Amino acid sequence: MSDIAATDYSIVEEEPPELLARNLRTASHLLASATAFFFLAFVFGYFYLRSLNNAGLWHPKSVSASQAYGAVVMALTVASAFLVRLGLFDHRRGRRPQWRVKGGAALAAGLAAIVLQIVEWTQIGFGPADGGYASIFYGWTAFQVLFAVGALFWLENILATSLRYGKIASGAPAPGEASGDPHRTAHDIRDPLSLVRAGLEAVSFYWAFLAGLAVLAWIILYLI
Amino acid sequence: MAKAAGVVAAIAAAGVLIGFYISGYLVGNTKVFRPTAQGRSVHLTIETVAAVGPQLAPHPDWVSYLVRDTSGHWRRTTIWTLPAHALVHVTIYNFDSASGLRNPLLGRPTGLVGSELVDGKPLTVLPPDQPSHTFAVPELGVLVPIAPVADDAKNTCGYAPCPLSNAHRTITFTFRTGKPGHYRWQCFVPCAAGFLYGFGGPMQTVGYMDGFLNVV
Amino acid sequence: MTAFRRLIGFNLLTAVVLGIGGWYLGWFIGHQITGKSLDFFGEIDQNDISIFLGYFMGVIAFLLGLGFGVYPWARMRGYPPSLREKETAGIGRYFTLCTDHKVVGIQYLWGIGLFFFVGGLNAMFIRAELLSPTNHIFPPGQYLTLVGMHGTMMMGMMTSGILGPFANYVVPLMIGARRMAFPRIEALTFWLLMAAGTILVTTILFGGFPTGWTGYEPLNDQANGGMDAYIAFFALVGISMTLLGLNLMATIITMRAPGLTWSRLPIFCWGVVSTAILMVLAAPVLVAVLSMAMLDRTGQTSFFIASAGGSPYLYENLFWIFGHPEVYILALPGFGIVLELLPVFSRKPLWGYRLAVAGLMGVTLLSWLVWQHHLFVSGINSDLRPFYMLSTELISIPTGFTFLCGLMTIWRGQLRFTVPMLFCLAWFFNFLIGGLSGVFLSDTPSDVTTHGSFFSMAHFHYTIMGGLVFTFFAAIYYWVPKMFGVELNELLGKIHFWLMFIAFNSTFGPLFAVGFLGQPRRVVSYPSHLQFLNDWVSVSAFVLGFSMLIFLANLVYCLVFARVPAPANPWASLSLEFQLPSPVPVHNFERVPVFTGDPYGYGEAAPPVGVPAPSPAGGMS
Amino acid sequence: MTTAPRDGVIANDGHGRRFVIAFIVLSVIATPLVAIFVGPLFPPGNGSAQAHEQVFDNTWLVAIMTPPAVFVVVFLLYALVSFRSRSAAVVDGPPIRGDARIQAVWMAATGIIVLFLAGFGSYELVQSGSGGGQGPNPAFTPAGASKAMDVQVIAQQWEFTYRYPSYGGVEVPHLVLPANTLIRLHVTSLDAIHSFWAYQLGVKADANPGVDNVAYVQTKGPMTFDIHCAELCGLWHGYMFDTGQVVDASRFASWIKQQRTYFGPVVKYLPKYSTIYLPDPQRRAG
Repeated sequence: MSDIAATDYSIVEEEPPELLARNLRTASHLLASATAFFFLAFVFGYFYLRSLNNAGLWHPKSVSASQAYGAVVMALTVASAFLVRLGLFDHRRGRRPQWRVKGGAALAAGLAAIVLQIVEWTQIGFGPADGGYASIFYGWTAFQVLFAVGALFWLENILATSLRYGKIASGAPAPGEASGDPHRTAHDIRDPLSLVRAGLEAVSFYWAFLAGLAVLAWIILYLI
Repeated sequence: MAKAAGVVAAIAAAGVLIGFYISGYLVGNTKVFRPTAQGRSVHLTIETVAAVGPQLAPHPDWVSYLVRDTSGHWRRTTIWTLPAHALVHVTIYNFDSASGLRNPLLGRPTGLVGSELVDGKPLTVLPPDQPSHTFAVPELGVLVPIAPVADDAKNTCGYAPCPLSNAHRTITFTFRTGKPGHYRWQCFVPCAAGFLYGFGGPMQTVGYMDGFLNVV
Repeated sequence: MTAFRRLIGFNLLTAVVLGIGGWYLGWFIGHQITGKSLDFFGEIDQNDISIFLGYFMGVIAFLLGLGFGVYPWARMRGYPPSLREKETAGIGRYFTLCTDHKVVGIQYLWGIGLFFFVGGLNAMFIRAELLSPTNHIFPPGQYLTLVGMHGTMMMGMMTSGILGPFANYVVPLMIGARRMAFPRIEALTFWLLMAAGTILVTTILFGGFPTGWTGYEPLNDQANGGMDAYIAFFALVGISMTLLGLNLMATIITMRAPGLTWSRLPIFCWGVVSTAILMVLAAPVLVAVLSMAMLDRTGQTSFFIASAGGSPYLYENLFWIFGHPEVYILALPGFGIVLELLPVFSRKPLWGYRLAVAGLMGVTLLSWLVWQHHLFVSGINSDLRPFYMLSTELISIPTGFTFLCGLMTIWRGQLRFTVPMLFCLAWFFNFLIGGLSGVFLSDTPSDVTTHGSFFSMAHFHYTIMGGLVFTFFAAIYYWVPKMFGVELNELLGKIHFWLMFIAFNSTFGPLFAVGFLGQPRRVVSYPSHLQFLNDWVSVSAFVLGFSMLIFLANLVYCLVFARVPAPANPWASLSLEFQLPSPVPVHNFERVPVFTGDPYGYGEAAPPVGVPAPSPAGGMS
Repeated sequence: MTTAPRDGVIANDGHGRRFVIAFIVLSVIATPLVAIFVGPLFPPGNGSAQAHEQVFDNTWLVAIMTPPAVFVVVFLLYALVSFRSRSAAVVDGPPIRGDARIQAVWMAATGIIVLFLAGFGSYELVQSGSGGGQGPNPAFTPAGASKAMDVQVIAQQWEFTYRYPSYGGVEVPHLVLPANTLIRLHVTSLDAIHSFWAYQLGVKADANPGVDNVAYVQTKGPMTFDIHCAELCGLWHGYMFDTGQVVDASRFASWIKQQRTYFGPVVKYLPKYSTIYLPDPQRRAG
């Protein structure tokens, strides 16, 4: 196959600036759908194994999850999602320093939830081998943590961009700063701040969705 | 010309890769063992060991059957060629302790000519907590539970091959091979420790606890 | 010096080296976590944690070696992203992270093709073994591994068989976009798939796996270390599928050119949308259920062990909640291809566009409601069987829409029997047989006999091979001249088609009879009175395999030796991708096209298709 | 839906009429032929009431599916011959974009066929359960099910064994059933998933660990039947087959007596008869 020589980029129109926001919004919705179906398997497993109660080992008496840890982990996740949402409102109103504070607090709350979840596993008094409920409990919380790590990484990216360009009113980095190639400047995002808003909208939706799942996990694993 | 050479090289490389790939699937075969027959009568001497050892297999901790070849060496092969309609006199030296049956029915010897002898005494049924293995050829109706070495026995065998000076039980029996065919034999005792239901690893790999009788 | 620099940069070579290193690191760490001293796996020389850690760290290292770490690292430090990477770097861009959707499409074509042939090779071995009613070539455990490898490789890899190469390549061209919505994720889906395929091949090093492509528990838990390769493979494929579907959906939703309304969208794009919906929603269920299986094998959980509070039914249910949408993930792109190509070669507009879309969407919806028809004799929910029987048979209504639209499109057309057209027409015949035989499986009383027999195996080969692989080849013959700018030989193509079509029917037709006569699936030994039929099938299968060699010969001959340049629009198609020069310029469109109609205006006075105002972009060589 | 001209308006040259006539004539000829000559060839024969029902069911299915198959094949053949392009240059066909009437007829026809198939299959299923495994609480039982004889099928890697709870719970390695009796098979497993397939009896029921999967079968006269495992269960799946027998009542009585004598010594070791057994999983635990 013959190689294509470099196209003259200057003749290529620029993409409409709102395209990235639309892409990210669509992607966050689709990602939330995929995540929902992922955890649906655990919800299904919970009720299915509970209804079968094979060998009487669905939920032996000795197995009980810590109410305190569960509630705190759930509350921290919800608080984190709420802070991100508040930060988004700040960003929409142009209060960028306030958003950065709230974003940082949300990141801290989310990390605290993850750490507490890990502490809970070590303190809980039963292991994954102790029947159906224990299996679901460990599987579900483990993947909850994994997804939370991913969402927090995304949040951190946006926060980092926001901090890096915090001092300027409209961010215009030096040409080629992102790609490290001054000849491909046409493909840098010219205005990183527009990126922050688009990413923030998306991550706020997704993180709120994960917080909703955390509430669901709390209800199913701890309450009923 | 360079193009043609490139294509030929690519075909050769693909051939080598495919050959390598096929060989990956063929390595599981063990060599066929053919005991010497006297007319319509064959003697087989087998031992069952708790751990096959690093000399004989890539999985030293797996349980296994071994067969004694004509020169008196223990070999790890479970594919045996036997004459049709012949009497097979089998001696099994068991060096393994009890694993226990999941289905107690399989403690009743069936399909034999005469009865199963454990250390010379006839056996009617082996209680389900006792068998360490069974020798079973379902298509011929042959089922032989194998009595265990006591847990507190001294001088137990570590890695195979196990000499007869180690603690062992001797099981002897005779069965008839029937018409020519390709019969599988296996162990029914969940003896593959560490696998779910005791039935993974050596229980699901030909060359350890499973094999074929090629009746010709 | 520059050549050396190129070798040590982010490319496939670095990735493979790092991947192997990562594998050993994971293997080592796994043994540190669960060494024999911990008595965790004390009695067996098999350490599943090591194998899984090896695979996952190997994949991560492999991706880092390809350059996937650069972007997250930059974003972590707050740098804004560059939209694209390595679009114009010569031949090397095919061996690294490249974000040009056309390069990814071609990468997919070769990558998927490679594993398709590995899967096909397994089928040849299976049929060689079944030449005789007793076991004679492969030991029974290795035979089961071959069966599982064939099924898993085909199901896992060919899921992206059309969406990977062709949707990635042509969807942006069809909808007038310059790129995919998420170019890096697009590249990620491809390289994940390649890592996954390699992992599956390594199963043989750990004793293979005995479960077939379904991986039923508790056999799954019982199996040798090779099972871990299956789980890692399918989980990675699931992640790749989710991301591929997500990316394609986002692209079609957000990046359509002005004027390209939903009712003007080419029908192939509708096929992609319907498939992508299923991919985004079904594949995560697969990843979840395999994660549970992995936890059962490594983490002591008991999701699927009845004696310990779990249930094998949980696996069966979750697997088929994914598994039935999965078979439509395989079939729907084929529907899209057939409906897309028939108007071109019948010289008529697509008949009943809305009905065709309704058919695709109807299948998408109904495919969620049928999974228990795989479990009609498993002993669950016997009172729900009439419902699942009904929902399964209801799927034939939207499938019938596709048939009607296809058939009515060729009615009164000016049919040109080109190679892609022949493959599309064969689809009607194959899918007809596949669909009608499916009725026997959906009807519970009849399913009692046919379930788990060679009948069901013949049925899904008619739908998947007849439905997907035939359209896969239709797409290859149709779009390769556009993708490579080189014509394929028509005579060799026709020989390939006829040999493949006849051998295919001669292979799988008799298997219906074999199943009806009582041969269960996945057996290494069968009753001797079935030997004649099995031998017939085996010989036909070898001819089928040979027809693939003719295809390969055609490909090599045309792409390496003949290199006849293809015209920009060899089929006189009105579709947008054929209005562009071959090969397509890097950024596809100099100006964003504006649509005024759909691309099916054959025979209409003023073709209502929105051809962009393209002067073929300058600077092309 | 569409405003394009209808098929007939373009050219009323009789293609449509010729095809419809060919389709109707061929369907009318082929359907009874298929039902009469192909139907009885269908498995699994006449070994039991359930097998007989399945043959009846299969015959109906293939008869119903004949007209759609004829439709597509005749349509394709007709179109490929009549509408092939005869010119070397690319010529466009008529721009027909749809026809609401044809669509409506098609939807109605496929809908009726599908609903009939589902209704027919449900009717056949509800009557007797059709020999399939129905789990611990069968929804569809044949008449007289309360008096059925219980036989337990125990699957294990890699052999089926059978227990007769009404004969002292004796367990035997081969299956023998009395003739002209309604049998309730309780299929269960001790390890992986298997599937008990008694081919000539028209019975298939998955054997799951910890599950009592019930299938009914009404035996007819004396016969032998093949038993296969129909669910991949590991290494010897392909060798997990056996032959069973249906014998008349007196022979069955003497056979079971003989078995109770032979397996007498082992009966005391068997666990108490239960519809399920939950063996120790022997996990790879520390």
